[in-house]
Amino acid sequence: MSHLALLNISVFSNFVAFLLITFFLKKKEQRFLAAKVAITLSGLGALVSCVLLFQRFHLDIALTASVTWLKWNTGELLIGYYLDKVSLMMLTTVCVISFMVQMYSFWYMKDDAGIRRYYGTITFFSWAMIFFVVSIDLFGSYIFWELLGLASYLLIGFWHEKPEPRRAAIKAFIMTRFGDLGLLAAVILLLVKLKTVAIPVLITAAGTLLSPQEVFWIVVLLFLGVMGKSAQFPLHSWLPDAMEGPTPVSALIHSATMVAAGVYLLVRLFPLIAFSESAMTYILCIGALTSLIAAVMALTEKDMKRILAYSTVSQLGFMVMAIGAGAWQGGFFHLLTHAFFKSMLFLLAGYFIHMAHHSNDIFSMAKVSYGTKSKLMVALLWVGSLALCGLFPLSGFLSKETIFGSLMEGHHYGVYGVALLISFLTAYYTTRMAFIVSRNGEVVDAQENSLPLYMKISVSFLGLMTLIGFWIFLPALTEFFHLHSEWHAEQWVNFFITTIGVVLAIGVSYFYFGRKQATSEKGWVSFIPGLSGLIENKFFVDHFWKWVVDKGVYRFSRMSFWTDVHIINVIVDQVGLTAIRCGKKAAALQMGQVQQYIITAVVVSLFVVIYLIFGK
Amino acid sequence: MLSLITDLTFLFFVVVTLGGAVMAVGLKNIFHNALSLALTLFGTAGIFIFLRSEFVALIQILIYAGAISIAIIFAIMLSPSLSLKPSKRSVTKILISLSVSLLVFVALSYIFIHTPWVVLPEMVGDNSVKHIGEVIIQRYAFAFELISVVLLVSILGSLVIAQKDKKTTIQDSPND
Amino acid sequence: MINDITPYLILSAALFCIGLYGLLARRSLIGILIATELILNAANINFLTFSRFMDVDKAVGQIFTLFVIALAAAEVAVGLSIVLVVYRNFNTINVEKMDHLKG
Amino acid sequence: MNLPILSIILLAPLLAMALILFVKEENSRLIKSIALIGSGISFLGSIYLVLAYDYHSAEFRWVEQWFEVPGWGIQFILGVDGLSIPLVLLTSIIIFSGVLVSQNLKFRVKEFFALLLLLVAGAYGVLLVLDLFFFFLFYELAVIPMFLLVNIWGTGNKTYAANKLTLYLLAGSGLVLFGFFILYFVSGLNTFNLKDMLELASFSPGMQKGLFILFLIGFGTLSATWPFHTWSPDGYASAPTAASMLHAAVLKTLGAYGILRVAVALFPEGAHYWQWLMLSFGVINILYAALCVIVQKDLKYIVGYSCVSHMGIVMLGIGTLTQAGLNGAMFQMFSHGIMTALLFASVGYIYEAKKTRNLDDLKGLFKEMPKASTFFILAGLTCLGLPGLSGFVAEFLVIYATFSVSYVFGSLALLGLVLSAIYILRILKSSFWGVPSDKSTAPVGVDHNWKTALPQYILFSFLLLLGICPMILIQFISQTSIVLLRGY
Amino acid sequence: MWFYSVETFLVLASLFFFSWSLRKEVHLTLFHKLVGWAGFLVLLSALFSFDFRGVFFQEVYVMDGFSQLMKVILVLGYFITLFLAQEVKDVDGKHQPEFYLFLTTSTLGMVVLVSAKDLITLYTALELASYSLYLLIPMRSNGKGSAEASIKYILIGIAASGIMVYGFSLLFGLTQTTYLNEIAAQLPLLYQMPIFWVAFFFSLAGFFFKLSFFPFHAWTPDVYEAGNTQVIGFISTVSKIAGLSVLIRFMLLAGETAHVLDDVWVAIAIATMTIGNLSALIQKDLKRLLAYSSIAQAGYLLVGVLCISEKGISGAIYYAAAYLVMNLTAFFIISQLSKNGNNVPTSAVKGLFKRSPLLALTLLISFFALAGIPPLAGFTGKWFIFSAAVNSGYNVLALVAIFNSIISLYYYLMVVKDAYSDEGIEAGGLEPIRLKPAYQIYCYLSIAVLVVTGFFPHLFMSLTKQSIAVFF
Repeated sequence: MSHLALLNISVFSNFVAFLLITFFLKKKEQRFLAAKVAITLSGLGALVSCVLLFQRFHLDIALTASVTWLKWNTGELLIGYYLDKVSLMMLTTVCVISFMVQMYSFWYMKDDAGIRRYYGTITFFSWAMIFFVVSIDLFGSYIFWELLGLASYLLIGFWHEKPEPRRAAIKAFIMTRFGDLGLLAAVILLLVKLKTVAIPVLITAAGTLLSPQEVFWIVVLLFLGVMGKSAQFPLHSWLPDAMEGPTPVSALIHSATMVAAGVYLLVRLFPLIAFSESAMTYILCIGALTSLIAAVMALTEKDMKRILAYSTVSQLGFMVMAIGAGAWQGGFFHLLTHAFFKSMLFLLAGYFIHMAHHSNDIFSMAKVSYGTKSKLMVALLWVGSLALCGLFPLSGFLSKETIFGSLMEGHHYGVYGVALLISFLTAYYTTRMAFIVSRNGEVVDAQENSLPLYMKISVSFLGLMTLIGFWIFLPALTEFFHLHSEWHAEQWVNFFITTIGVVLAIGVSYFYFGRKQATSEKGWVSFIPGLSGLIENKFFVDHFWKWVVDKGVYRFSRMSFWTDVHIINVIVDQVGLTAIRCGKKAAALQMGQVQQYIITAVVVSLFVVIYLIFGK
Repeated sequence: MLSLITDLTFLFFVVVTLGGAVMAVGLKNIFHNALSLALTLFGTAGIFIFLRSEFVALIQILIYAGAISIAIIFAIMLSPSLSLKPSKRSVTKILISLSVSLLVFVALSYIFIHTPWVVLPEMVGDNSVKHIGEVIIQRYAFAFELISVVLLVSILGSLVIAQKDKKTTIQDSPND
Repeated sequence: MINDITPYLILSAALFCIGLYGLLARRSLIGILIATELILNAANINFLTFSRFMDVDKAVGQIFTLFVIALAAAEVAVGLSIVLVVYRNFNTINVEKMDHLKG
Repeated sequence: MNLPILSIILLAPLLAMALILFVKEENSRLIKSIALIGSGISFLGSIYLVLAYDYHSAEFRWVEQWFEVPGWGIQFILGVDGLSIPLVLLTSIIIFSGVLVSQNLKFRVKEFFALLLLLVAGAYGVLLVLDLFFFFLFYELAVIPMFLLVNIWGTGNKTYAANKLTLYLLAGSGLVLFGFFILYFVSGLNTFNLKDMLELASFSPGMQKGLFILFLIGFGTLSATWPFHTWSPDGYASAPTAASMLHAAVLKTLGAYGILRVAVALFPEGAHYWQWLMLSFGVINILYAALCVIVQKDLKYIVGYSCVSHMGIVMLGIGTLTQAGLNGAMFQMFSHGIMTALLFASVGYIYEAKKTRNLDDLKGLFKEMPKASTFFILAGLTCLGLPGLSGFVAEFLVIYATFSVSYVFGSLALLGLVLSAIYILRILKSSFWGVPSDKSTAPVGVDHNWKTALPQYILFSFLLLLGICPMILIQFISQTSIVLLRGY
Repeated sequence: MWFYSVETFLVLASLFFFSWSLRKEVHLTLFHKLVGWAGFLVLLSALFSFDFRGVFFQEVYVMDGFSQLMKVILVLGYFITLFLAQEVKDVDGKHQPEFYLFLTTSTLGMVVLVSAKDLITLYTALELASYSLYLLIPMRSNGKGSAEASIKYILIGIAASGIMVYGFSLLFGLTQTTYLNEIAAQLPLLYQMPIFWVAFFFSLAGFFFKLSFFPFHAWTPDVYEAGNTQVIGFISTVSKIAGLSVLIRFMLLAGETAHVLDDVWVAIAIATMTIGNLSALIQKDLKRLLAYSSIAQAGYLLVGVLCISEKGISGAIYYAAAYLVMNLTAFFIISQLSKNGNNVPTSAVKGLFKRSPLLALTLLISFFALAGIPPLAGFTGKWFIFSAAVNSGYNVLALVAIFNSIISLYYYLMVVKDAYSDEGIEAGGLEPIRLKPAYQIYCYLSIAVLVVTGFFPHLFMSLTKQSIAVFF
């Protein structure tokens, strides 16, 4: 089968599932059939994408196929595929993870009434994400970028009976929508300047055609879109609230795919971004700031999903910082590895919440005794957490090492220091969570339902990928990611510094949370004055946005409606009423006296005659 | 001497006309007004003779002074309007109309004096009754017929209106 | 004095203005009718003066006067019958009382 | 065979109306089927036009001339080109779905359909006729039935709304009338024939500036430009569903069509001179009306104001005076028409089911009436410019064109996208998601069966089709916009 | 030639009615049928004599295209009034024949007025027309109302004709002739003399009264309110058009030189329109509303006439014909609404669509036509007049006229709204109106005429163009 056909299958398999679910499997009793159809089709898509990966990875030329979507005298827009190495890898990751998550969510959503609507939206989301990954045209990716926003809105607000998911959904959509304006503005500016926004053109010729000043503005606007979607500093507060949605949703969307889309776009357009130094530093600072703030906020969080959400924001900030510093290969590698272990952690969180009677609080999970917790799940929890910290054998270490390595080579020592601090904090709060959750509580839960096999397979496959997956592909990846097959002095020095940092953090968190008699909740944060208060208010970001919306939007709308009702309408009505008032006066002229009529007639005629005599 | 007498008689007729007119309009009692109207009409008939249209003067006396003023006097006598006490006059209305008419008079006479009339002092052309008859029959025959229709209509109409009995069948919606 | 035109015109203007005054000021209906007679007479004097002094077919001026007299007669007939109707309905012939129709 | 297709499209509604007048009031079934057949014939006619039109030539096609009034330069001449064919199709879609939506009308069915068909005949007339006299004749014919429709079948304080609607629009058309007379006098061709004027007439720059602003304000009142828009929310809030569907979708586009066909085509210098005014009108329209929607509590007012905001996009597109801008404006006219009709249809359906339009006492509609609310949600998504639906394509083209003209206006227009997202989602949050109010108080909304949902299916299918492959419509318009802009 | 002319048939009709008036008791139903047929015969004669041409009685009486066309319009109005006045409820039985006699003599006066080219015939015809109308008003048996209306009508009438005669005498003195065309010929050299302006304006007073232009309009509302509906329909249309045709004839004769009076005509037109439209806004009585609306319509007609261009005057004639049909239909509807001939408040129109759908449709069509809403004849007429005004350069006048017709929309639309809405009336409150078959035919005919001439104006326009072509 030709590569294009394979690509079509992997892209549209989810779309076919979406169509089947929404239009054909409508009856109530068919809802499980719908779920099964969705899983098999996304599985097919994942398989085909893997085949495509193996067949095309070694080829250097990119597969392009496109059709003109819209054409006018000064511009043209295309819809189609542009499959180069970067998008191929991203395609496979997304297909595989979405297949695993859909399999897992069959177990998670079995007793939920809206399972059909859930699978419909999930498949629609996967299709949009996959097409975004491979789309040839920045405009095409903008289209799917918006569809991603819609799908995440529908999924966050899936349980729309409760008010919090509704509020979280609208907050997510508005914030990302605000960000999307930046991306749209960038797309339009590029279109105005270059008459096309096809990515191959952008990567090769764009830098030369545009002035550096223009490139700076385009990249800044582009980055505004990325900030919205990938939850960078000012626009990040929607992601923690998005945890209101079902956990598999967070696993797929808010860890691996959608939030990664922004970073992926930066990676894909790196050649264009590289043209403007000031834009790179701007990205670097925002990335670093986001990563730091998110890490700090995760320190004292009690809700397991929020911890993972903050860690995602922090890791995304980390990748953006890496790209800002020029290490785009490292950033991209970290993106891939992070997708696997973060989605696994979310799925495990789903299991632990399910097991702790639907409460997200890690301390209530801690109360459950070892007997009831499945040994496999706890083991996988530790695998995921250590990968997140970046400990040696796991995939997290590989990608973080590459980033630290290229930072060292680029002599960005300041950035290197910040990265170290972030990895220390990440290791601390992740292992804090792992220690608390895996405590041996005294509550013995009788009905320990044995986990179905497919659920175990899906989670453990992700575990395998974090453990050994990337080691298997390492030889193939080394030349793409400039990894050093044999290590010299720098690599060793780099290795020691990072590992010492991580081990130190694990030790501290063991001291506070790992020991039997450890009872503290906040750990060392309670010693630093004001920090916990700052964390409580989430660095006042939410208050800032609330102030903007209330003071900005609602005040202006009240004002404009007031002008509409009190000024424009009043003028219009007054025009009508003056006519009626003059009517009253004119009618009052008719006093009914005949002689009055004749007098007025004669006087008027006299005036006319006098005017005529003297006028002419 | 002869021209003096003609001037005097002319002045006499002018005084009669104007005096009658002023009395016809000024006096309070409606009966006196009607009589002074008749006087004015006789005065104008005299003026007509000076203007060398004797036939018209005759008709004036016969119809105008005779028939019309008598009709007015009949109307006054038949309807008890004599006994009606005249209600108070509104001074403003009189002032306005007086000023308007004086203004018109002054303007008209000023204009008459200053317009260069192309005048032939000696009357030329035939103003005999025969010529009048010829012209009426030839040129204004149609108008002549119309006059008969007008007179028919006015007589018939005044009869119909006068004999209409008092009962009012319908009541319009009060407007105010 | 009788052979130039202006005295006649002045006389007719005077008659016209007196009639106009009567039309505007008199409160009784018959007074108003009388006033219109005066205006028509003023017009007649004008016609005859112009036919006398101007180079015009003499008959035309006189015929016009005759027509005016005839129509004045018709006018008085109609006017008086309507005055009668008014008197029968309003019990007065004061023109200021008739202002029910207004607005 | 050159069958007079244009006159068929124009006469079908008129004949149907005449037929309806002779049918007795009782058999409303017959009346409804006659109305359906009438609008159906025009629908088929317009589809034939769409299929048989070749995109390369931009001059007027299927030109027919019936009669002319000698000496006055008036003649009844029909013709259609790339600009008017999509709008004719739009009108037939809307009237067809409008007639379908009001199938369950019980109250005085005969007059309702007669007036509706008269209104649509007026709309067809404006689009098809090329003579200024008959253009104005049909232009006012399209406004007057709305007065009776609102007065008899309306809700709320309908007399005030109907008076304001009619007198406001006719005051605007008064300006247009005066403009036509000046045009006749100044063009020196001694004819009201628009076709000849487009080819032969040339005007002095001063005259172009004056006439352009006159037509801009005159037609602007109908297409609800900013200071002259207050009639549209009140009018639509009290109008019956089918009437407000037709008026919002078709008549507003007639206003914009008038600006394009008369003002932009004839007065290039005038357009350039007043370009800043059109751009600022457009942007104010978008932002001002979007802000007004946020505080509205009544569903029909919301749709009314959002309709004003979307007409702002059309005005902005025309204001850019570039080919992309004009394409975007014409595309927006089409997509806005269908979208607003869908919004009004679903609001009308919800009103019939729940007997209230106030957001505060509509709760959890999605749970109660899933199908009806999905149509509203989909229309809402088009309204906020979701890609994949036609709203986005038009907004993208217009904002692209505005950016190529001036960055300030472009970025302001961009803000409009966020505002429309805010007000649509606030509506969904407050009355569509969540738990439906307890059964005792509000009547239970019965959901669509396929028959009642047919008009909404038709409307949404066009939105989706144009969203996915917009080239079908763009190729119609691009040729004509080149011709329209030849003077620039 | 003379036998088949309109004048003779009118005289015959008046003799016919006169013979009926001599009878002691009048068999009403038979009489009313004959009335319709008499009117129809006169209309036939007018149509037949449409292409008579000739000058009689030493150029005093002329029959040219213009006069014959106006005669057809006037007699059409006369026929419609007779046809619709078959059961006049508010004039008591035994005076019915006189009622129709005076209508006929009034039409005879107006017909002669149209063809008269000489002051004396003009004056006599005008007086004949006016006196017959003065007598028709008091025949309505509603006591105070009709008495007051008739005295007002006659007082202002004789005042105006008095001033007019005085004006004629001055005109006679200035131009030494009574022929209109000779007067018109001497116009250019008369302008320097102030006396001419006095003479000219005084002699126009009579026609201003007939046309109810601005200074002499005050009588119209009071007389229309209290007069008999059919007579008021006749006065508002036929007598107004007669006055208009004299004005047009004088304008045609004067030609370009009449432009010197432009700003006076423009001022009068604007004043007439605005006062008519504004005061109509708040009227409560339908007839009084139509009175003010007819004042406004006279203003529009003057706009057409004062352009003194071929377009303007043919447009004015077209609009006059359309106005005739519209106004007569409107008054016909009022006569059907009022039970025994009494006045009808605007609220009486409520729920008319239930009482009689056909009458409601006729009301809609005639009121929309009066408002100038397409596709009816009213709109097309206004289009011709306003475009002629802009063509001759009166832009401000056209703009004022357009906004006047927009103001007028309000009161026309409110009446139509009341006709078609039925809230505020309890269910049983409306008894249906039975229309006689003849009246139903009239309703269909009038709707058809208004719509067809509105949409296809070229049929009538070619006639008007020929009739005044000789003058341009």
